[in-house]
Amino acid sequence: MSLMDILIILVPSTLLWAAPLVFTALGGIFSERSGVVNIGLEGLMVIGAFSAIVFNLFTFDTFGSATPWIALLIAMAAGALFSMLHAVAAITFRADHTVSGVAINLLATGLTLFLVKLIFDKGETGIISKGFSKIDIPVLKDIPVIGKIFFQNTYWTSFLAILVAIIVWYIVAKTPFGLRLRSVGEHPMAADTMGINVTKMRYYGVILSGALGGLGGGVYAQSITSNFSHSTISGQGFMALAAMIFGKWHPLGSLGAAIFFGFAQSISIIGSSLPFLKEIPNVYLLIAPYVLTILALTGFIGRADAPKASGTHYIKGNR
Amino acid sequence: MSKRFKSILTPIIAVLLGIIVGTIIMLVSGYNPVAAFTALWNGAFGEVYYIGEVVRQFTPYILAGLAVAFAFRVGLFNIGVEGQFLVGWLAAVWVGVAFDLPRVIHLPLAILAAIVAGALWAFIPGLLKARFRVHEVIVTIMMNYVALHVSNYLIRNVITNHGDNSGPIHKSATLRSPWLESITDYSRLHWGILLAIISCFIMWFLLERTTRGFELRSVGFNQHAAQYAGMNVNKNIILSMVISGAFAGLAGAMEGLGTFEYAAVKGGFSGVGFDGIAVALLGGNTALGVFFSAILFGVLKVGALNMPLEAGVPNELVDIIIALIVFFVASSYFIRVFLDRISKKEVK
Amino acid sequence: ACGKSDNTTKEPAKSGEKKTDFSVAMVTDVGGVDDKSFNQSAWEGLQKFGKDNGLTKGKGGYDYLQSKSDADYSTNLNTLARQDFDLVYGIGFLMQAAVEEIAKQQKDSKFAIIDAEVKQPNVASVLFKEQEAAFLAGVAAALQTKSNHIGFIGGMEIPVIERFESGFLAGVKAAKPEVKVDVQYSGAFDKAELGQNIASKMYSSGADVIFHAAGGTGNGLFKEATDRKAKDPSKEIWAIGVDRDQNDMGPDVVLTSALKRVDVAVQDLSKKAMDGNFPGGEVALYGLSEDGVGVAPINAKADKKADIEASIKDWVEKIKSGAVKVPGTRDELKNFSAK
Amino acid sequence: MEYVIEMLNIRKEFNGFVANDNITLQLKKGEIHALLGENGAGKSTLMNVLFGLYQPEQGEIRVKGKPVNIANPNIANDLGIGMVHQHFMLVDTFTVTENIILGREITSAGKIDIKKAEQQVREISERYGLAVDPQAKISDITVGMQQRVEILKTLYRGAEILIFDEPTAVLTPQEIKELIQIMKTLIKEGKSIILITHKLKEIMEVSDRCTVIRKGKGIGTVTVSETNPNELASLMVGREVVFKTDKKEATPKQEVLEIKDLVVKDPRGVTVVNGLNLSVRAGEIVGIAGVDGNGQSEFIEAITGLRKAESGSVKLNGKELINHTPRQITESGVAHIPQDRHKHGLVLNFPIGENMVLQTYNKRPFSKNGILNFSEIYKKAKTLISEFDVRTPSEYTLARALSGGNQQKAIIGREIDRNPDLLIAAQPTRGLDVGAIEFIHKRLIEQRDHGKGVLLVSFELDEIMNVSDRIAVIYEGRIVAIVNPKETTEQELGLLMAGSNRKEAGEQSHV
Ligand SMILES: Nc1ncnc2c1ncn2[C@@H]1O[C@H](COP(=O)(O)OP(=O)(O)OP(=O)(O)O)[C@@H](O)[C@H]1O
Ligand SMILES: Nc1ncnc2c1ncn2[C@@H]1O[C@H](COP(=O)(O)OP(=O)(O)OP(=O)(O)O)[C@@H](O)[C@H]1O
Ligand SMILES: [Mg+2]
Ligand SMILES: [Mg+2]
Repeated sequence: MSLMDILIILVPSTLLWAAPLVFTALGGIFSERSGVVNIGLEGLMVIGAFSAIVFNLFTFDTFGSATPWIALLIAMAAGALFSMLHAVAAITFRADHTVSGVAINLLATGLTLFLVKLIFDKGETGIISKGFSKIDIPVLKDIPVIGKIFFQNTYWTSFLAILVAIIVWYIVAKTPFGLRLRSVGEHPMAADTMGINVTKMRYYGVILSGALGGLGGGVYAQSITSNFSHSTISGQGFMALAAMIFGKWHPLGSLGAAIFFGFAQSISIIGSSLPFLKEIPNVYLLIAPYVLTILALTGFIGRADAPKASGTHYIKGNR
Repeated sequence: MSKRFKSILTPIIAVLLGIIVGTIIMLVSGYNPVAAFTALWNGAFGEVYYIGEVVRQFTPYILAGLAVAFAFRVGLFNIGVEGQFLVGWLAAVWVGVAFDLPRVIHLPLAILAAIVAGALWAFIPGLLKARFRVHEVIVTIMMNYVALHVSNYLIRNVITNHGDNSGPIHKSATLRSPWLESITDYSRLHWGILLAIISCFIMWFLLERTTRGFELRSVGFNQHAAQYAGMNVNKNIILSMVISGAFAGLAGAMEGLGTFEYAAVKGGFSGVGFDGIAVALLGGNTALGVFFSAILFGVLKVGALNMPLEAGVPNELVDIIIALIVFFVASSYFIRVFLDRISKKEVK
Repeated sequence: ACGKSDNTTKEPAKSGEKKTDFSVAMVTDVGGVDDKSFNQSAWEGLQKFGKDNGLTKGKGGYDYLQSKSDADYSTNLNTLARQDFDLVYGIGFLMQAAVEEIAKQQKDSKFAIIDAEVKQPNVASVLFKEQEAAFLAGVAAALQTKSNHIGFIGGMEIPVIERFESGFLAGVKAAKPEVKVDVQYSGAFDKAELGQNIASKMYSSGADVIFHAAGGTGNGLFKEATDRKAKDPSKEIWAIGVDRDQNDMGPDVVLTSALKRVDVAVQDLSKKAMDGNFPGGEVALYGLSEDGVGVAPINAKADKKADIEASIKDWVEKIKSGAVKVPGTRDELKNFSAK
Repeated sequence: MEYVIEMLNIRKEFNGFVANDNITLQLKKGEIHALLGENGAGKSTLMNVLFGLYQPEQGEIRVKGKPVNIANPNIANDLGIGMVHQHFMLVDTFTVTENIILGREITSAGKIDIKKAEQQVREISERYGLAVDPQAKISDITVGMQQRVEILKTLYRGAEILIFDEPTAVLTPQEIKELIQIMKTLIKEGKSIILITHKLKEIMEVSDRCTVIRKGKGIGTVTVSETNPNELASLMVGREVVFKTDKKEATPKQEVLEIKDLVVKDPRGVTVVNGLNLSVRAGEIVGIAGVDGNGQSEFIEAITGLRKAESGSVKLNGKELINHTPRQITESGVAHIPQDRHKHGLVLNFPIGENMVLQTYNKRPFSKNGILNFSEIYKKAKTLISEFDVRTPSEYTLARALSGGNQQKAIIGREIDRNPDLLIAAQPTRGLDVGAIEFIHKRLIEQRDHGKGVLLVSFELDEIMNVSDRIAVIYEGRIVAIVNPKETTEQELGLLMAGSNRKEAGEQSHV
């Protein structure tokens, strides 16, 4: 395979794989930047995947080819709604954020499978007839070299992910909302003295994480598995969490980290076809993405600091 | 109401609330809650066989819970218990199949192998955290996947010749005993439960009673103060991961030498390591708490298997109830506020 | 869905009349009865058997228990045996050890294991010659390919999948020796994104037919194939399913599927057991001759449909007659020659 | 008489503990009104009530005669009340401008218009003489500048009434002077100020009237020009207070600590200690005077093993200790009262008793064969608690629950009890009331009299002048002068700390 061939395969699949992680990691950023640790991302993806697939299955006849996109909105709404549980527990009821996040993960898996059995009377849903499929981006696809690598045989959702990452960066870094959100995650009492409603901001943060986590799940299910079962979301939420930390709680950093994960995954698959890698045992290729990540972290990324107040409760009048 | 009484009452109320909400869910979705809970009860305590299975089930939960809890107490989040558990399982079975030794040597050796394997697997994230300040959460997540693939590879290519199962361990390495089987009507109950109980004691003693535990707790609460006090922060970080991994590896031995007596290639994670997170958190990261929350988990998980057959209720319902219990325990602040109100009224 | 727990016992069976007090149940692995693969197939067989013989779902009729982890197999098998089901199936090679153990304890119960062998007097082992189905799939693939380049995606490297791989490669070699086959294992049965990734790579590098034996990972193959076809309908893009007819996964791209008729085997064995001919201690081998494996109908959109069907018919004869012995391992494959 | 603020009969409880009991405070327009009281008297609580952070159980607040209900800081802001908190309310990772505009951002098209905001910050800072760099990150600027940011925050919101809660506790003499200047400017601009401070001298210098509270109760309001520090102090404490700590002449003996050419970098890699030389003898107190940020923290961290030194030599009783571990250094006879008691000094989640053995937990009798002996540990804790007058419900109380002064006493007790050859005390009295300060100074001198070497780092010139036997002035990471406290003046020290050389300083201060 020539380098060009490799890139043509590598880039779209990297982005396809990365997109759900990007959305979810961005969700994690909203939550953690507001000071609420969210290890429930996995569960939020489960909810998103479930609701997107169920909605898609039931309304395809009504909405036709717009179904997957509407299903994404539904997934976001479902994720947002579900994340309220985490918000109520972690913010209002002062639950340990990690415990509440674990509960979210357990609850999401249990509840969705329970509902699948209730709705479909079996353990998994059917296949959706329309998900996100391969496209060539008009105009851009004709750019020499670049067009072929980046804009052909790719997915709208990949570009949506990049776009959303930029938007989230803009919101977090440039708008009053972002400034307030970050202040609440760094020093809630300071924010309070400046008249910012800490509780409200944290609710926003968590709910946005739910919406984006749901979006991530919806994108994953509709662009990769096409159905929902117990194995649809199996660890992607934790990978997104890792991407968020890897990206140092920065939207563009997390975008990069998720793309790195996708890249490592894809390269390990391509690897088996490369002449010089052909002979090595499969297991090395299977573990390559994870080992590469560890090496990357150790080598150049090093320490990352979470928002200072993340994981803490803000109780008015306490110091 | 005394403070102590309240702190006991709080988790009980959380469990009740979980069950109540679970009941509501069943009613709403048209299932019969009485039948479901009866089935659950029968599935966990109905016969001595099931009691044996419940104990068998919560044995690794205790150890996985201790593993998570131990790291937590030193300020580290070990999501990698699953991976350490898998390598522990494999190491124990490997020793179990590869050697043929007298039981007094073979069994301890196999257990030791599991402990060492788990400890080594956790040593890596510990070292990276201490040395390079790499976030342990990412590394342990990645190490889980590596453990899964590497142990599958070893089973296929090293322990067997392209087989998918190590084959049973030698009887000299098993934790099971005919006597335990006979009193529990052939359940897979094994002596590992004693090791788990001893481990609870070790965790408590180590953390609360030894100078090493004092250091570990200090590092967990305030690294700067620990450094100021002359403690070696990095060494303690690594040590805590290693001890945590050792518990996880021992949990793997419970499966490899007790429940299964073999190791097979796996398509995915066993879930024990992740359940360990919930067990630890539910148990407040203390040894005694972990012990009780593991029992609760074991009862619910084993009992749930009986629900579809006896009551026609999907066993996911139990997952929901477990989640709700964790949730309510986490949110026990509002339960405490509620209890405070009641006790204030009592005074008036 | 109200009163679920009731209708299992109270409602009388609709189809068939209750002729017997025979009861039968199965334990699924973690995939559950709807894994679109052999668990589902087994359950379909059991349901059909039940209806044919007037049994009701539930205790004393036919039922299943789903395992939520590997540790549950044993408990579930035991529970069913204790509930006095006459025959209890363990579905999948993962359950081998558990079936063996429980069979030793519950000597009065009958057990059957699918996809593995357990040497106990009260256990019947059901094995399939997956290689024969895969062989036919290989023939179909070889005849359909235009680029003379096809792919195989395996789940985990375990003996069953090795049988699929070997049979498939043998079939390709027998039909068209010059065809190149890419073989890649994803290492998992539940990672659709890996399936999609591998499929994408294979198609991009020129393959036009891909066969998967990878469970849920295969979902990714169908997704990729359907996408490519939708984008450029003129392109030759085919996928081959496994275990059951997977045509529903992509009506435009599924060429055929290598069938593993667990349902047939389950019905057959249950019938035998009911009639008192339980083959305890034996291995029941289901191949082409027993109708235990086969291929699904060739997709009508395939231009080579007729050729393929003819050729398959041919090979089926040869295999049934014993003239051709399909290799089940890589070693056998090395020495395989169709002539 | 026009009052801009009237707090009448305010009562505030925390879970049954009465922090403010029927306190009245009236602020006239254009005055600086001091609020005086011991640690824990309830000053911050009263001000937090005024600022809307706490709701009083009883009492009335009037602003310009009108009764108001200040439910949250936003309302306080709208009423023109601004507060500079005792513990700064700044987000470290934000810039100066971001901190100032937080909550009242200037936007254009939904985006923060940072240029315009910076311009506004510049304008306000020029108008009131509050020099800041609008683009600097909070974590990169000095404490003094951080405080100016706090003041700017209130001015940016148009505050007419400013509350300063212990603003000078963390400032250097120069910065204090500047702050006083700023306060005077603010008054000229028509603002009114409530000033909380423990420093009577400051009250005498700037304020018009002073309200004294003791143990949550209002004692009364006095006009400053009609009173004196002694009267204020006894009003506050309820007894006579001695100011100047009595001490005998020092009798220094052999050298305990000898530092040569010490070089240390800060976390960002900037060399902040740059060839420092110093020696401390047994039986003397050497005070390090200097403006914050001249390498004091890094210097102390390096000689206690908390930070790596680049080069140089640190000898204790002739033994080289440079870059040894904190434990080796502690065990060679160095005790350290750290600058930040919460960060380094205590494990706040441990009982105060266990904090008492933070370095010695592994020694007999507290530990035997690796196992802790809690009865010995708590026995020791009990003795230290009574010996050092640590006010705590019991030795099992979490360190977190103790007040700052009592936490500090516990640390000092622990360190002195280890019977070190050298006692390093960094900012030992920061934020403490006069009673506690008096106690700590006595202890330091007592150590000296027992023949220990004491190294004292403080930003409080008073403290340095009162306690030290020799004063070493640190400037840009070097000791630039050693002076005798009896032969120098505050002015001279101030100039030396600002970098002028000895001779100039001497001349200027005598002009
Ligand atoms: N959030 C709170 N919860 C409970 N009690 C509190 C709280 N804040 C203050 N207190 C109590 O109120 C008393 C007054 O505290 P406050 O902070 O007002 O004192 P202060 O006069 O400002 O002391 P300092 O000079 O140390 O700043 C304290 O002694 C403490 O016991
Ligand atoms: N959340 C709280 N709950 C109960 N008591 C509190 C709380 N916060 C503070 N206190 C009490 O307030 C008292 C004084 O605390 P505070 O922090 O004001 O002391 P301080 O002398 O001002 O300390 P520092 O020098 O650190 O500012 C302590 O006795 C403590 O018990
Ligand atoms: Mg105060
Ligand atoms: Mg104070």
